[in-house]
Amino acid sequence: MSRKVYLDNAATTRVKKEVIEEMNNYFDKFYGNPSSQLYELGRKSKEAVEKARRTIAEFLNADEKEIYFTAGGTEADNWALKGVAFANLNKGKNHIITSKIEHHAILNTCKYLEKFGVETTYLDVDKYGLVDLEQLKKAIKPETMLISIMFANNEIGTIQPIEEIGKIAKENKILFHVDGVQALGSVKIDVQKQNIDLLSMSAHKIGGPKGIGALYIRKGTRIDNFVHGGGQERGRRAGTEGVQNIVGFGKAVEIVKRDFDSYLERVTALRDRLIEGIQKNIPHVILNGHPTKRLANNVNFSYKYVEGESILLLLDMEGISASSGSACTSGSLDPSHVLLATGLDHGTAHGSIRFTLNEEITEEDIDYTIETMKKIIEKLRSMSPIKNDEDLKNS
Amino acid sequence: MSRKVYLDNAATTRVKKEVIEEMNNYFDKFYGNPSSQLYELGRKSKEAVEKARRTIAEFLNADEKEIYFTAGGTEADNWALKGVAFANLNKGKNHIITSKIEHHAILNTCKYLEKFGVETTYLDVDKYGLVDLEQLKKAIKPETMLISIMFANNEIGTIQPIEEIGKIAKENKILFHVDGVQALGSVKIDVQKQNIDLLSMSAHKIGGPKGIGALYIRKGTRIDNFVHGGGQERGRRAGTEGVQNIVGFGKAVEIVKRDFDSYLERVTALRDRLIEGIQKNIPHVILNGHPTKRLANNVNFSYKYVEGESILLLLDMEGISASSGSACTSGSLDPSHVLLATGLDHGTAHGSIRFTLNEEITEEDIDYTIETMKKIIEKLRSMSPIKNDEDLKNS
Amino acid sequence: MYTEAVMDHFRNPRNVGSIENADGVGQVGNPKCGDIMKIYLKIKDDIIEDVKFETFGCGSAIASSSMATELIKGKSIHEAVTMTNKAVIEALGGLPPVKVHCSVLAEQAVKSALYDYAQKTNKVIKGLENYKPEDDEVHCH
Amino acid sequence: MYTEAVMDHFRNPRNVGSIENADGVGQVGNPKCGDIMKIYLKIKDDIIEDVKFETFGCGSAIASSSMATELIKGKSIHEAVTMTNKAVIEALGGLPPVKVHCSVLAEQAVKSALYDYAQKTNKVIKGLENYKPEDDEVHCH
Ligand SMILES: Cc1ncc(COP(=O)(O)O)c(C=O)c1O
Ligand SMILES: Cc1ncc(COP(=O)(O)O)c(C=O)c1O
Repeated sequence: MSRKVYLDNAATTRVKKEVIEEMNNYFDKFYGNPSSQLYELGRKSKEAVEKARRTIAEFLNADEKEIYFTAGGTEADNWALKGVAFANLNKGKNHIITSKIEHHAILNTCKYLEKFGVETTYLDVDKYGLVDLEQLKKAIKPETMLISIMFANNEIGTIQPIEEIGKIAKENKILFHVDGVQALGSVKIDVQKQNIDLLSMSAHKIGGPKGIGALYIRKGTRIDNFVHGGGQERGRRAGTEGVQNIVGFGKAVEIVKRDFDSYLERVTALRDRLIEGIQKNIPHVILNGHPTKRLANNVNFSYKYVEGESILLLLDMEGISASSGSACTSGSLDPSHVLLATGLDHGTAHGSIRFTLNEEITEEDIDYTIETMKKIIEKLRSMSPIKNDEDLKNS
Repeated sequence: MSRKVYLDNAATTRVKKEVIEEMNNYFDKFYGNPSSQLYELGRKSKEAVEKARRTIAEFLNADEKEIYFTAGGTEADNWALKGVAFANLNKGKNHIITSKIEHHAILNTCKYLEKFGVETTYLDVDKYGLVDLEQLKKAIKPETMLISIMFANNEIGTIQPIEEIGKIAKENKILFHVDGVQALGSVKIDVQKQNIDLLSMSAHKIGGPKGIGALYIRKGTRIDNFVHGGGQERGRRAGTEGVQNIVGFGKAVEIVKRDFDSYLERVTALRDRLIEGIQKNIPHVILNGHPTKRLANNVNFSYKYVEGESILLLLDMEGISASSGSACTSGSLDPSHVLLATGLDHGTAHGSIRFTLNEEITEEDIDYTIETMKKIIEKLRSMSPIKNDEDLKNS
Repeated sequence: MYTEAVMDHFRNPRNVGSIENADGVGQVGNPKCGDIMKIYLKIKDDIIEDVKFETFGCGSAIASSSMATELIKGKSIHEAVTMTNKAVIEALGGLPPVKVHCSVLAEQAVKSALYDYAQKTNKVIKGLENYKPEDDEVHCH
Repeated sequence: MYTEAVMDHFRNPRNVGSIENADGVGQVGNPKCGDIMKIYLKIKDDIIEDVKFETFGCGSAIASSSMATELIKGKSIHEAVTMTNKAVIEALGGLPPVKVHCSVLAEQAVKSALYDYAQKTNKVIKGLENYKPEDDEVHCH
């Protein structure tokens, strides 16, 4: 009962000790405004911001002049889509291609852009959550200005064939935006190799602070500014920089880079232990997402005949934090649009639980989680009026 | 030489000790995502965010449901203007009234909105920086959807007759946005009494962290969302909340509220000591802004025949941080648009220096600043080819 | 987000299970919406001698079912039929707005089971004259 | 943002002041742009025996003036006229891009003073044939 196992690292992560230490200097010591270049305090802030920018640029194989800090992944997604749309609408380009399993930051932005005459094609995914490259090619029109596909999905962890999509975008001279929020730190991102024109990132998914992110914008990309005002970020994103947050973001990326291989190895092994443990110990489960093309830290199952929120509440009582694709946990009427897009029926989708690991998780944590889940699912199934697929269909 | 006097608090402020302490809990202790309501860690974050929201709402005499957190004052300004514009354009409303001395977050947003068919009237100001209510009334058209006037100016500190403007807006059924970034903490803001529909705020101007702000939106205001995505901020501003920053913002407002009267008394006295000291000790100076309707912490003079950047550099060497309206310090070609709008000629505007105080400043700091300025101005004037107004005109 | 009473009834639900040869059985909700409740009644001399429930659903659905069974257990069918979702919410010390539908479902499940009993026994229960068991059409709340 | 050499010349500018009855005086820039430089030359046998400057302007304007006077002091007028803004920048160890115009101004101020000298003395200085003192039209850099 006293064990605490935080398994919702796709929602957000604990800020790492090293990150906090680095940030601590930028509250009441180096607190200058980076725009104030004529005194020491301001220059110190500016230097710190530029150092973080360099770290991130190098990690992506980008130029530092191509990295722009934002308030998070959501703003980066908004900027990419609205910025490209508003810069291209009067050029006779009004079409965006994306997928059905994007984050709401993409989907709701596309929806909003309808009112400005933007049309969006939402690509299907297969049962693993993979987009179909042939469907993508067919969706391209002369009016297409942007393809926006997430690198890895936040719910089911499926990793898309980004390099191939990048090639298709390039061949068709269409800008390519990648929501890299979940991929950063878990997948090798190389904006050159993968032909990415725009890449969204967020610090709080990789041990950095909340409320800071970045957009990579390839030099020469036709894109409007999103936030207008002062000359910060070389005139492209106005607003006094969240220096302490930027410093934390930079440090988090530095750590990710340093520990990349060991992280992947460690977490992948734990992930597979958890997947196998659940499959072995709990009947009637369905693994969501791709068995191998998936994020190193993502485990997502549907547990038939039970509902996700109840599972989460019982997990919380046992010290385990996780998330669910059930509608009950989102306040919306429908379960996860991602799970539905992979072909799950509503009833089953409601019973999905996502565990997302990090490097602090131990084998004991994993085994405890398996044991606890086994008990919880048994308990809830014993209370459920649905005992098998027949019941599900008839009810 | 070893004295450090930070007099650029309008640019940004040192984060207060109490604020840092409050924030410290939200990095690696309560690091949950506020959207994760089904486990303890997430609920703790949510509670912290809502507590900050209540504090801010109470301080403004607003309802907590009317406060929306943003990435800062700039985003709040962008949201107010673009949100209202995009919600009203198709209603035949395309006109905004603002002033010539607004922050670039307002001016550049208005400029951008031109491409969507929005027209803006920029009101003049008098030599003190005050807008003319008669000119405002005359500018109102049937198409006017928004009046946006800053509560207090960031450069010259002039405080506008917001309540009167609010009345005019209300009588004409026009939305009223107030950029309150510099006013927050120095002026009593009451959104009811002053009939403010939208109010922009920023934490880093009042001892809070950088990269967090808020927009007050009166219930029932017709305004589009600006950042689209997840359901945060009751579906109005998407993106994982910068919890630690929000907590810091709330704490900063709490302190401001607690210390309001003593702050005003103390800082106003210091401000006046500095103004008088400069007027008494340095010839050929012009006080910019209104003599009494000005922010408690703002001192802005033009020093004839010298240029601002040189002054700042020499001040920095003596440990004093300040800012200037000179073009040289902004990277732009023209000196401060605010000073020019008050009728200063370019040459004089280049020689302006702004000191902005806070509660940590002492009388000794003030006297040291006066003494130092006296020496610096003498030195630079001795080097200047311009010795009097005749020279200025002839050169 | 939940009151202590909700958490208590969720953690330790009362009257979980089924009743063989129940006198009345009612099931409402559907998996599409994420909530199904099934209520079993044992009735003797118009008194609900025993009641059990099975629920597929979120925490408040389980708690609402549990509370509803507690509220009608031992009561006459005429009393039970007057149990409203408000009574369930009150007994639970409140429900979050988005969860109110769970209490509605609990009320309907009880009514549905009583209706089943009335149908089987050809009894008339005042308050159920106009009751129609949910049609198949799905409308999540 | 500034190199040490810039800061040194800004802090301790060389040759500040004016020369009474100077042989050549040149002033360039204008207050609208925030930079005015005035150069005074004392010339004997085509050699710049003394040079002084007065500058209204930013740190790099003052440093550029100071450096320019150092570069031409003791030189012949024919050497001095070949002094480019690049030479000033180099001697200062570089200038931020937005400040390059200060070095241009320094070059022009020197040329303007030499031109004044040439006009007064009816001399021809190679390299100044096409030089025109700034017209009044304001174009800030
Ligand atoms: C794939 C994806 N895109 C975008 C976002 C939004 O990022 P942020 O929370 O920084 O706004 C998230 C996380 O919430 C995400 O998982
Ligand atoms: C009047 C005014 N408005 C808006 C802003 C922008 O606020 P922020 O720096 O938080 O983006 C500032 C400060 O920079 C300001 O002084």
